[in-house]
Amino acid sequence: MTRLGKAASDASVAYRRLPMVARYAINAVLVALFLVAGEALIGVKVVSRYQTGVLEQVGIYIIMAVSLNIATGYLGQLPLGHAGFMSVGGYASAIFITRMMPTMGLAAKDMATGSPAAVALFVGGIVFGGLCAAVCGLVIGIPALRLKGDYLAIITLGFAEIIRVVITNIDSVLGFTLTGGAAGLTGIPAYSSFLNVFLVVAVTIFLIHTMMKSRHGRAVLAIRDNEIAAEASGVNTTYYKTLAFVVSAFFAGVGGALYAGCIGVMDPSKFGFMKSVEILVMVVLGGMGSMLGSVISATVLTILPEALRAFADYRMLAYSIVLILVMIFRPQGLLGSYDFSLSHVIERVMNRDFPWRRRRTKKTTEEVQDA
Amino acid sequence: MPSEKSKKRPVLVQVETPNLIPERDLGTIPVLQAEHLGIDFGGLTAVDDFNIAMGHTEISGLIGPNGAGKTTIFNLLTNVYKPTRGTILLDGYSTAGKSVTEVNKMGIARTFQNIRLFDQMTVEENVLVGFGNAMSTHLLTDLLRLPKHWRQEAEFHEKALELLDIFDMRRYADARAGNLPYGAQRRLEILRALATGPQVLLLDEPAAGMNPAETEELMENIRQIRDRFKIAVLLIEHDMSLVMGVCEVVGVLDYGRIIAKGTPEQIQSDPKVIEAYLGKQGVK
Amino acid sequence: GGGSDTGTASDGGDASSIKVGVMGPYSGDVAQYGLACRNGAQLYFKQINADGGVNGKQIELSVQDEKGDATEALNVYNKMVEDGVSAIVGDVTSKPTIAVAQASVADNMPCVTPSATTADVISFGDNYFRACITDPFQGKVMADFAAKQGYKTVATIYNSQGDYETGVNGAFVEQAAANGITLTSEQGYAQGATDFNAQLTAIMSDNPEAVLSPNYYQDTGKIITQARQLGYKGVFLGADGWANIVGSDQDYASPEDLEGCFYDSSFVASNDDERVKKFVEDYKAEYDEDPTNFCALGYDAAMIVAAGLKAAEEEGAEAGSDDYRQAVIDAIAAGTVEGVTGSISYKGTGDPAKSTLIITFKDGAEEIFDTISA
Amino acid sequence: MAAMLSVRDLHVSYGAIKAVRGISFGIDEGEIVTLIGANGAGKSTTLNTVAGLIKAESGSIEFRGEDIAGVKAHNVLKRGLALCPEGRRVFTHMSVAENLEMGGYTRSDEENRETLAQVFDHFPRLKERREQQAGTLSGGEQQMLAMGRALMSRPTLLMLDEPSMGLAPVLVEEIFAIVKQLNEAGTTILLVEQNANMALTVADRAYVLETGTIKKSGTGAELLVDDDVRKAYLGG
Amino acid sequence: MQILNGLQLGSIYALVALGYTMVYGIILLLNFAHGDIIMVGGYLSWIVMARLGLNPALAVLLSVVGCMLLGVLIDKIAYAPLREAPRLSILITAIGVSYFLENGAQLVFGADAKVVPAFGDFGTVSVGGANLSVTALIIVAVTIVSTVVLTFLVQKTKFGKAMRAVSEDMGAARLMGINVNNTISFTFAVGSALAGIGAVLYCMAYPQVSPTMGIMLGTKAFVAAVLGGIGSIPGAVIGGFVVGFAEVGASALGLSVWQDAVVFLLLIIVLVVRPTGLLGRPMTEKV
Ligand SMILES: Nc1ncnc2c1ncn2[C@@H]1O[C@H](COP(=O)(O)OP(=O)(O)OP(=O)(O)O)[C@@H](O)[C@H]1O
Ligand SMILES: Nc1ncnc2c1ncn2[C@@H]1O[C@H](COP(=O)(O)OP(=O)(O)OP(=O)(O)O)[C@@H](O)[C@H]1O
Ligand SMILES: [Mg+2]
Ligand SMILES: [Mg+2]
Repeated sequence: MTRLGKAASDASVAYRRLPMVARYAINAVLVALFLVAGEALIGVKVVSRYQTGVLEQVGIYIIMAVSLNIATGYLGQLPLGHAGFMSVGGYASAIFITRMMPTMGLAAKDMATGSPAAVALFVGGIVFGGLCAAVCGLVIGIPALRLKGDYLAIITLGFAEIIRVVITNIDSVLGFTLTGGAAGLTGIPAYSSFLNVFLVVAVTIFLIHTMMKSRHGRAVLAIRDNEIAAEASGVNTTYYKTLAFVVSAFFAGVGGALYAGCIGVMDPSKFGFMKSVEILVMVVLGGMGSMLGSVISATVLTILPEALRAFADYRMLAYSIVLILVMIFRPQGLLGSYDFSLSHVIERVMNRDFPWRRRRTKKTTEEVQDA
Repeated sequence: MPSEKSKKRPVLVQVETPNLIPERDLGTIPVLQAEHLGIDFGGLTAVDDFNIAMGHTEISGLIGPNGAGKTTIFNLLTNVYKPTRGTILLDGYSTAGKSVTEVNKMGIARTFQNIRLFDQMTVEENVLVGFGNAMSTHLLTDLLRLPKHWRQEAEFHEKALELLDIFDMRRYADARAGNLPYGAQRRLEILRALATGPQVLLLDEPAAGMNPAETEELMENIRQIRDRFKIAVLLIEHDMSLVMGVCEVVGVLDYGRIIAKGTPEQIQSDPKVIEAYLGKQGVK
Repeated sequence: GGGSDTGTASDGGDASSIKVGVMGPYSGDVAQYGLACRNGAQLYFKQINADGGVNGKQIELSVQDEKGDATEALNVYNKMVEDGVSAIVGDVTSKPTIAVAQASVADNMPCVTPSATTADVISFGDNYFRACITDPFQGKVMADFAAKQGYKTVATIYNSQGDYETGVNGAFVEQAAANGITLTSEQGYAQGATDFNAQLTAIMSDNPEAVLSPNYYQDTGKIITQARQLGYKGVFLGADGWANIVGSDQDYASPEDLEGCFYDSSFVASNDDERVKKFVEDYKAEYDEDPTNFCALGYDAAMIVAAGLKAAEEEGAEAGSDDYRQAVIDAIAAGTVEGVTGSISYKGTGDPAKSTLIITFKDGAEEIFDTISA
Repeated sequence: MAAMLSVRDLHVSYGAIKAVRGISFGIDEGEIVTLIGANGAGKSTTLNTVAGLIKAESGSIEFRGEDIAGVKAHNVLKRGLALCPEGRRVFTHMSVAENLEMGGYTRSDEENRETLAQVFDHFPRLKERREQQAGTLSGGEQQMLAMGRALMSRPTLLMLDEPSMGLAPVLVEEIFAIVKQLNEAGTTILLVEQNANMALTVADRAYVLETGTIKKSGTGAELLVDDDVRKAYLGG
Repeated sequence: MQILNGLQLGSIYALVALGYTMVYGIILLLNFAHGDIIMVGGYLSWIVMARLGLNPALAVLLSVVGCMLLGVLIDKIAYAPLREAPRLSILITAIGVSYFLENGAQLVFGADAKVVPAFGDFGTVSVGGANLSVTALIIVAVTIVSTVVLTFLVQKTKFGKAMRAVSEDMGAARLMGINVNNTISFTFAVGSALAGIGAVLYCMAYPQVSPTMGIMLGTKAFVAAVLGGIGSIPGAVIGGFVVGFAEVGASALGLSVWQDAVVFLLLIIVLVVRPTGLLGRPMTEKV
């Protein structure tokens, strides 16, 4: 009885594909070009210092948004405590780096030089920050992931608030100086630069991409689409939910680590609920589950308040109106769940498969539907 | 432990046997055996004293009026509900205390009465999720895109397409599962269940919403699946043409209890069954 | 008003003007302090421009909002540096100020914060000054004052998530112990809390003679009102966050409830001092409201900056150059300014040596109880 | 006599997908009319549009001489047109009794008491389970509830979308018997069915829908013996 | 003494939590703007009494009616166009509305807190030797009455049942002849009127209003609603009291610095033990 869809399978054979190595090579070259060009433009001051600063924040919020997108867009949960992980990562990394500097014979200004020791410490610091956040993610995830929907949202919110209260109070309770308490942690060396922020962005995006395009990522997506069916299909839902949550927390911690190195001050009160919401807005506005969407909207929403400076007192009002209007007119987010793949575009060009020539192909899909 | 065994069990090996007769009562352990299974919801006894023993390549049917407890039995067999009473043995191993996932890994796969696909994923990805039981790459291997990752992806890409061919669905491989026509969705659910490498396949109303022509084709496919993979199939259905056409044994459930058991012919002429379930029309 | 009334960026402005940055939170939940500082600073620069400017040059302001956020404060700072400001009045609250302070060291940018009281702020480089006194200093002043008043038992209630409140509270507790005063209880509360009954009930179980509320006037208003409702009759002590608690157009606590309480501050609108009187008049004329402590500090910070600029101009340094900035810093560090919050001079650090007023409430009005000289 | 419901050149789209492409049909007072067709033919879309749940792109829908295209669903119901939707859509967290009560939302309590008794006559199982949460009913029980709920509004034209889906044979028979009964009691019925055999048997007239257009029409008996129809929909 | 403190605080949380629960119950929206509606209610009271010097009764009236209208208006403008959209989109819109109200209020009224004059001189009564504030007693009483009225409205009236039907399946509700938009508007009206009452009670107890006052109050009440089981009316009230007593209790035990942590920890413990809150209905999905 099995009739092979002959025409259809022929078509898929004829469609020319890029080899995987070429795909990765193209992307790697583009990233390298972007970094080199960026550095050069900053070097000759075409990109000003103010713009560089804003760009670094853009990079940090890209990491925050794509990491939250793992839990929100891919796992389908609604965590409202992402800022908590960010603060843990920031504090952990800042404390680690400041404490290690004397041991490694580095001064604050050496962190910007790019010497091997500084680079090692930088990497160690952000990984340490990420790991601390991941541990918190694990501690939070185990009870939280037993809950569904909005209950999960609120429990993560609760944990983040607890993290904040703990960071604010442990110094006075334990009687030593670690977090700086309510006064904040100050004097953090400026270890984040345009180059290393965007290197970390590239690595983060690469790792999230490779995770999602693998059996592990598919398991996570399956849970989002239908948890009961995923369980019945052999997906260990507890494990994969926790994994997605922990990975999300890890990268949030990395983002926080870069933040600390960029701003130089950690203020516990800034990592409350509103910061989590700000990051969530980026993800939803970009389109849930779309990495490019997260990247674009993190970029736009970080630049927007700066761009709206001209409106002075009205800028936050304008910001909120933009938010409402975008949602009313693009409820699925800017990009929906569309994700951009340069390789696919190249393949299309290779196959002369352009939108204006697609009418014919479209008709065939319609026929398929009618069948 | 069966779960370890089943982890290593290669999926979807086509077993070459000329003999396709169900091996009931051949002295081997039944692949699925349930004894005195029962569950209560509050005051309601949804299933009571349910017994079944299935041979390794048997196709059995479960019919009964609406609300008789058929779906509930599937939920018990897959540990979605914890039984109030009774035991379930798969290939001789008890499934008591196992999670739904573990039961699937042990070898029971199912479809759902109300279709549950991974709507936003492609058809191929749906099948690949099922293949997760057989894939073995470590997270780091995948993250760093080591050669093993590529080998495995390529291997299972082929396997998925082969599986889709069973229902002539290769052309849909890149379509979003949620966009498929209804009938194709039902079939995809079956394929996903197959991909998990089961010994027993449970189908809950696979022909619901299909017209007679489609139903006939489905019937053929179910036989074919059993023959190729040598697995047991237990199905729930209200469409008598399917039940009578494909099942070797049929059990009839009413108010949570089995009221009749036997070959389709025996069932069809059982007055109890006609009264409770088939009605005059059902006997055609 | 406000916003970015900057012209196009050019190093140091053109020959006839000097560019100065004014930053602070003008939106968000600490906007009232930022706006008050901004109003004060703008008033001073307006007056000096009307008087012919500095060395004949007009002061041109770049006013930027940072929402009370360190990140935005850094952005604003970078923007100002690019716009070629010669000095900055700001920032207002502690954490953003620290972020700016850390970044400004490398530029040696002269900055005067009207109001960032955390000890750290001026510790990163010689270019940062403040117009106000510090949290720890205030805590110490009030603890000494408590001892002088002869209180034997005190309690405190403070916002445990605020750097200002914890700063004052910590120093007070320490100094009170040193002065032999018994601390009966120390109660914290969370940012944004409105109900203090639980903490006050706990405090009142020991019936201390005085209670320190080193919080801002809105919280303190609620605390005192609730305490009086609960029947507490003792004295409340506070710090300069209290300024504005009565007067202006509304009272945050009723004058009866405040009768006989004390706080320290460097400014009170009812001061008889001639300079203060003139400032209050000018401010009212400009903005149609009473100036607060923050307005006065903004005004003084602007005055300090202007004095520095004047010296640099007179020295003939080239606008926008390193020398120019150093000249401004040197002039501020060496000079003395007669501000509306007192006579301000710097003795080797960015902390001012200035006198402090102890203010009390009598018959429903604020009045100076004592002046503690520097 | 003018048709009770007449649909002319109806077009309906979901975004880019054209689900219904210019269909016209009519139902006379007292008739049972059925729409049959494969999955995705546009049957449900047609019913939902008539009921006011979906907006038509173009075309007219006249009910008792009044154009109801674009009238909101809750106002369509008030004119005596009820839809028992595909997939049951009972209120899962409400009890059976409350579901039925919602069915009679536009009616007075007194009327509801009477209708409820009739509904319980048709579906004794619902009476047994009146306090059970509807979400825990079996598929068949939910279908009965959905039909009972639609009847509570005492419609003059009842539209049923695949009422026999997922039901035991004996119940399918019962449902069709009820359909006939209701019709005899004066309710006009528009029936959409996958079970073409049964549908054509009870129907006075039938339309065959294919990819959004009407391919064939005739009396139930005619289509039952039509070769094309037999091949495509009757499995013979 | 501490018990009355807990009751008073808990009552206000409970009243605000009721508003969250109402709106959540019908369109599954965590209405982030709810706290800000209370803020607007507070400013309305302030305008009537402090600016215009009018009667407190008028302030109560204007606050309640004003909030009600505002709630309905927000629904019509910002939420109604998104009825069919993914839930998260409406959530983001709600956040946008919340920002809008906060920043708008700041532009109109300034950033600084305004002092709301007393609604009346209620004094204290002494019961069994303890001096109880009449204000606190009024607050508790109003909350109890509101809860009873609301429970009756939702459980017993036809309109209440229509609300539940809409919350389950809007399409099916339409087919029953229910005007979905009116039902949702009505829910917003009731929920926002509760916010108005909450605003008045809040101003009686803590007579200051500021543009950002809704954030903390909203968050706490939100926690209360979830703790009690969001969507459940008695749950919201119980949740409100639990949060109120937890805060007061933490301070009484000398843990005032950890007050927030205690509340959230309690929340977590409750949710771990009962994943849908104290009175939430279990989320069973028939397989
Ligand atoms: N979670 C539950 N809680 C309470 N009752 C339940 C639950 N699940 C099922 N039931 C009840 O158990 C009985 C059997 O339901 P089940 O779904 O197994 O029926 P079924 O035989 O599959 O019927 P159908 O053919 O209509 O699908 C029904 O009366 C149903 O109401
Ligand atoms: N909400 C929707 N969004 C997009 N497309 C839809 C939607 N609902 C239906 N469609 C599409 O419209 C077409 C007609 O669907 P409809 O549900 O009316 O068919 P039907 O004849 O009722 O089929 P079935 O027998 O499966 O119920 C199909 O191609 C379907 O995929
Ligand atoms: Mg079933
Ligand atoms: Mg349909």
